[in-house]
Amino acid sequence: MKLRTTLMGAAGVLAMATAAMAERGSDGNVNILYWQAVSIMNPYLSGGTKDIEAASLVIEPLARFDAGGVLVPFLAEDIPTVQNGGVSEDLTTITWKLKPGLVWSDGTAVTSADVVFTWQYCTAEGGGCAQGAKFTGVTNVEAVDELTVRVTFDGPTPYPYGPFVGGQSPVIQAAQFADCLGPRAPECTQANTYPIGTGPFTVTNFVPDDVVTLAANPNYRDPAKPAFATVTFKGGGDALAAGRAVLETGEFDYAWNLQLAPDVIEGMAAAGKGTVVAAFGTNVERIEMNLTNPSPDLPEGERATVKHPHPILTDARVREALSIAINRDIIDEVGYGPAGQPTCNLVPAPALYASDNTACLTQDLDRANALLDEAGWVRGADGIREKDGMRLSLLYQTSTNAVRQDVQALVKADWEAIGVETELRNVSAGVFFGGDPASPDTFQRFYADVQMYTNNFEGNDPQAYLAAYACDKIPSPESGWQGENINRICDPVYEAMIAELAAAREPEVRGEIAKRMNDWLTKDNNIIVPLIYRGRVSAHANTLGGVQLNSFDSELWNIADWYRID
Amino acid sequence: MTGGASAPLVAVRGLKMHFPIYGGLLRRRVGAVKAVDGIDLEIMAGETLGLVGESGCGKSTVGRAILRLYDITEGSIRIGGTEIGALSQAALRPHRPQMQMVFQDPQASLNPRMTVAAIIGEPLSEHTTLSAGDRTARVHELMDAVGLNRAFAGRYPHEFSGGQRQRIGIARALALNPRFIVCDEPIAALDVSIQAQVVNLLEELQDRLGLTYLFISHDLSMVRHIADRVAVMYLGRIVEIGPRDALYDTPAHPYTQALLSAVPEPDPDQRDGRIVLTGDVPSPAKPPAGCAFVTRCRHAFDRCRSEKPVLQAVAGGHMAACHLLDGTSPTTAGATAASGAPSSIQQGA
Amino acid sequence: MTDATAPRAVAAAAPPATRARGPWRDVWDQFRTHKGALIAGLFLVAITLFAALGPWLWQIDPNALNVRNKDVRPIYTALWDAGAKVSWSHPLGTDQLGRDLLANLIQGGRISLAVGWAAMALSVVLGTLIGVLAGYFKRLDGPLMRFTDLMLALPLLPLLLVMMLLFRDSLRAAFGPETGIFILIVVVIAVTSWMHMARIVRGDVLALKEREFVLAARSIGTPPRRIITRHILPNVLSPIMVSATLGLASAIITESALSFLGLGFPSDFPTWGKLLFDAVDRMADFPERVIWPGLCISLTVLAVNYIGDGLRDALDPRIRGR
Amino acid sequence: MLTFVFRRLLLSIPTLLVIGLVVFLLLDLAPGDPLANQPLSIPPEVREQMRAALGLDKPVYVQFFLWLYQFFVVEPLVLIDRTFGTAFAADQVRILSWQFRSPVMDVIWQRMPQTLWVVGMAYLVGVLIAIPIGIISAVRQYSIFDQIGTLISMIGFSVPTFFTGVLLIVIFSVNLGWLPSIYDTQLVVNDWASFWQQVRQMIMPVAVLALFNASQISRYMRASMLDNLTQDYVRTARAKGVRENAVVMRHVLRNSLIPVVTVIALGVPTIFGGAIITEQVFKVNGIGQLLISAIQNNDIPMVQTLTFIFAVLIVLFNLIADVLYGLLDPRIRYD
Repeated sequence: MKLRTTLMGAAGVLAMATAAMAERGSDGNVNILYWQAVSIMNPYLSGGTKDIEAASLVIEPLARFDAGGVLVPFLAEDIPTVQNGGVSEDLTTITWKLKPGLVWSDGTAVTSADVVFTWQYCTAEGGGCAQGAKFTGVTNVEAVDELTVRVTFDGPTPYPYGPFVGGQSPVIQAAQFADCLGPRAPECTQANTYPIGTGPFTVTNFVPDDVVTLAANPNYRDPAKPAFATVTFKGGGDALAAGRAVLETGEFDYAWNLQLAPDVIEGMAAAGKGTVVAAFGTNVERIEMNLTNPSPDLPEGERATVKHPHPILTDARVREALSIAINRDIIDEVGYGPAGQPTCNLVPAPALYASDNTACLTQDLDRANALLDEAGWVRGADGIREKDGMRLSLLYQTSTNAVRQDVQALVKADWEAIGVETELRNVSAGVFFGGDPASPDTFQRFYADVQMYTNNFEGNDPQAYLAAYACDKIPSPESGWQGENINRICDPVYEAMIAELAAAREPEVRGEIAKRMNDWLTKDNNIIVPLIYRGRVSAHANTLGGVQLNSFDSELWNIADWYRID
Repeated sequence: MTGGASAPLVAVRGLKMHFPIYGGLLRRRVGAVKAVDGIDLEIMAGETLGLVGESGCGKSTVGRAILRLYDITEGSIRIGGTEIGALSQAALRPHRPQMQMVFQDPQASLNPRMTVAAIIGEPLSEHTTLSAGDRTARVHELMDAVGLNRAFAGRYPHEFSGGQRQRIGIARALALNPRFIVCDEPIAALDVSIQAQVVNLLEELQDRLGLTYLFISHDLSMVRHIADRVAVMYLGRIVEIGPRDALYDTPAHPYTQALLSAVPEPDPDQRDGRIVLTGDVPSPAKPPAGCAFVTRCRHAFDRCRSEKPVLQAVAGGHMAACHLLDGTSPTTAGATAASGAPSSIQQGA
Repeated sequence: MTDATAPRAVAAAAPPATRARGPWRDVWDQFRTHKGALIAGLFLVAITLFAALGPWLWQIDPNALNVRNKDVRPIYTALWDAGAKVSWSHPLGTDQLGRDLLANLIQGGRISLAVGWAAMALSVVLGTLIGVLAGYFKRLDGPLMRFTDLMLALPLLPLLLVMMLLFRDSLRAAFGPETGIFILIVVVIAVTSWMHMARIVRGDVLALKEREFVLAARSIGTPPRRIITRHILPNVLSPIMVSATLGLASAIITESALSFLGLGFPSDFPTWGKLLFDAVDRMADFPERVIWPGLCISLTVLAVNYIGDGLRDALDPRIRGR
Repeated sequence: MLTFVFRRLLLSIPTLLVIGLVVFLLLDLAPGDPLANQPLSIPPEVREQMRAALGLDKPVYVQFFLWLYQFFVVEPLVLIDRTFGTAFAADQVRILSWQFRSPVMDVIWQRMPQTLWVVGMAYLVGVLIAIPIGIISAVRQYSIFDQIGTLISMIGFSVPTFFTGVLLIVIFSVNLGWLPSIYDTQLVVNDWASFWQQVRQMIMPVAVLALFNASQISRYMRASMLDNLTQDYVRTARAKGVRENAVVMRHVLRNSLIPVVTVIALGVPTIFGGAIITEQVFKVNGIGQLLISAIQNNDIPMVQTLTFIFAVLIVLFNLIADVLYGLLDPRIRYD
């Protein structure tokens, strides 16, 4: 309740600010530029951020996370909790109440049947729903009455805010998607590109992978919003061009996700046409250590599997040395600037779960050298350490991306300073993150000694995220190289903590366990070496007001409140 | 390799060269251009056989087929006693030195990017193991032989006049001491003033080196000048063959008669006897069923339309393929034809 | 026995002794008269030496980072901007990680030139070979040209990915990471760029093989392989030269595009193309970072083009005589 | 000649089928995954279900035959339905893109206009510039004009479009503010103002591409002209007293055009292939951008269809080049 009221207050202030000067559609057109173009308006068929965020203009969930990661009701009256009785005492059900009087953009009423249908749609056999994970553990969704819907889980669920929460899980109209269940889902092109929604805008023209034009929803629940009559949602190009169009030429009002080196963004912002905004969610750029041996000399099928422990990296002292040899400040300065801060944590937020671990923040080459000496790695003639005739040489791979290649160069220099030879490799992102079981270059295969990328968790609960490092989630030839335990961690101590977290109910206890797990993975064992806590960086024109960058939900979550500053 | 007058150096029997025609969507073979359709020839060592005929009658094809620049359809070719008609191109290689060719267009037949020395030396480097020095010496020798200044050995064809280029071509043909040379219209592309020079050169070389020529030309007077015997071709076949004087003086075939009548005569009084051929040359893809000349022959009668005439002796070594020469020809037509023939001989004389 | 119509060249009756030299001497004489080609040749030698010997003259490690010394401007910036951050130890400045631009240009030149020449040579060989075979041997024409169509139609990127997938590890094992990737890139660029050349060569060969001098060579008994090398190839030199010149440029550019797609050299391997690509983001603030590698590429290509022009003239006796 | 054309067309069917199959196998073999752009937070089980929904769990030959059927049966039927208002294909599944989940053909159709406008115009402009430059450069070989032309075309060829494009944007959009840096694909030209806007947004991409095309073609043109200018027939024509202009325009040009026409005709399919980098730099979002994004997302139905259409165009323009060859050079016969 407390959370809710503060947020209502904040929203109220915004609402007054805009309502005073605007009525619906009075501010004309707003131009949004996403350098990855929108391909579909249905988040259940594509998990791509660009698609989810474009869809968030039209279709809405029961509740969203605000910029601080706190839940705000959207279609729901309020956020159900154990305290207000919305969540059952045994934590197996959650009951949502819809706001009364809600209508779809076609004028029909929003009912609990639509919510139930949404669940059926995503869980239908053969539909390939991208948000299936949102509904894991859900055994039933039922309409209690016209405006009340109850979600039942298969067991006590301390964090029941998965289904129908956040941009990934909006409510779709049962009438429109009725014929699109299961295998027929992709064939409903009209429904997938022109969804009927409750959001502030409706699609007027959809050109896949190019541009979406939207107009204010005449039936939006707040009669004064949105201030803009139309939205042009253009896609394509690259981050640099997107930034330039907002910050330098002023052709566009909003540019998404400017993954650029800080000096480049700074240079563009100097033109004075727009503002760069950043928000922090749970993204962490990290280096992951491979605990298994990826040597190409091993037979295919045994390479990078638990059968062969890594000859160098199984030694915790080596891993620690590698971690503390890295100068994270310089990486941040060169590659991220305001969009990042050095971190030692895998779970950087929310505060409840973020550990105070800062051990790695100061580069300590002496200690790193000492650790390697202690581990028996002695410097050879060319300055590279050796042990038993083996050189301390690592293959370091990441996806192709200008900033990552700069970071690779920096890390390589740091590691060479402590006598570690580093071979760099970059793999095209489509292949690296593609998960094709036949490709040797995916991050799941991990045919390298260390690799670097960013991962995060959705929403504000890290349980599933931390539970990924379980023995049974190790990618292997048997599992078709699928699995989230990229580092191939298999430790009973950690397994016990996973079970402990799953059983814990009290937020404080959960936070404490999560911190322990985080520390075990990072500080204690250095299997995961976090580098940078990454924020999202976007830019908006100085004439665009109301932008509140959100890293927990769609960036455009509050577009209904955007307005034009004259 | 017997040589001498008794055994011919070149003997061609039943030579056929058909170029297939493919047609339709499936590219099936729908017919053939019968460029050469069964000819027999013999050329004695040291002799020059002139081969005359209109453009497109297949005379160049005969020359090329005899040298096996084509894979022939049928027939036998013996040169110096060796059968080369069926040899593969690789197996032919050792036989190439004894038979060479002089081409019609001296510009086109010389590679513009090779020096004269390289062009003349190419056959040498292909077929001999001469050292570079010996080869140069031989090239110079050949250049002398054809009347080219040795100093020009390093020059390129475009730096020469047409006549000189033809000399280069002749020198190339001579490089390997061939016994038999096919001269494929060697003077057609040259100025009149130079034609004589080249022909004289060819004759001189023949005398000096004992060469045997197949001299292909449409120029009857030049052939008369150089050839010992002459063969006349029409539409892929030889219609008449014989010693030069006999053939020029008493042409037996109506086609030869027509051809000879068209030769410009120094005496304008004789011009009234000119026989003008009318009608078109039939396509070699679809020759008439009987005598090929039937469509244009002013003596044609029924048998000519159905039966192909074969070469038959007119006089010693003089043969022609015409039904008019047959005793069995219809009396009336035969009479006019028989009377016609001598009259044309009169005209031609 | 002299011709009445001897052209001026012969009528001038050149003294016999002057022609007793090798044809290559002629070629060189003609080449020397082509000023552009001569300057281009000198430039090419210079830039090759610059790349080859540079590391001994300019002993900064191109990969040495010095973040505190980043974004140094070239020394000449001081001429008009007294406040610019310049340093004699980095005459062309440094990049955003403090890597020396001059050292990178030298190192990049080694790789770019090597890749450019090798890929161009391989693609010229492939294109010429296939073009000549298809043009000369009627039986091979259909299959080879359909194969060319296939190669033209294949989407490049998946092809590259598949080649990387199939051969990267074995090449890396056989030749080490650097040479392995070099061979792979050269081969990849070559096998995806020979098709146009093959078509052009084939067209020329088709016309050429009907020329009488080819027939003449056959009458001599010259076997096909020597007819091709002696008579056909020299006469298709001109389109090959053009394609080769363009091929060198596109090989250097393609290499940078490969890096951009994550299929090229590892990121700590500078090449001119990659230096140029990386610098585009900061083009307005640090123009030197695009100008220098861009100039290196353009001038090299220009030089090769002039040399090609000069060579073509020099190798064509018809022009040489003029 | 008609049978020649027919025969070649008929022969191209097996060729195209082979190309289609090879491309399909290539795409299947290529690493990458249609789910590569999905966030890492999607767990493996869900990914597996998504793959199954795309039909990825079926064997390759089933996928290939399905595509063949859809391309050669369903899509033509849809076309017939659209034209005549029939409903032959009403319950047939069309080729659906894995990225957009919408019919591939519709997307391609949407992309055509901007690609043809920009890339086609650039090609046209490039050819129109290149031919006179090539002619003048060859006729006045080693003149100032030739030297400058050579310099510009070499720079045009050797400087990548990702650089020239951004350079133009920095100059004309950022600093001068004259031209838009982002192409509006939805612009409807219906009056002078919108026509002017269309022209303005086309100037930069067309200039970048045209420079590149012109560089290439003018080189071929020049080389071909030079080759012909030294031929004997030119000397003969001059000797006959034909005016120099007529020699060049009537005799040399016609013969020189033969190889150049091949180069030009063979380049036409690349128009439909789009210009990947230029389209990306200026956000034209044409076929090139569609292809590259489909490849990066392993959208096999889209890549396969685009590549196949591209292959058809290549085969077709090869044929056109050959026919043109014959028209320009009567010595070449069709057999």
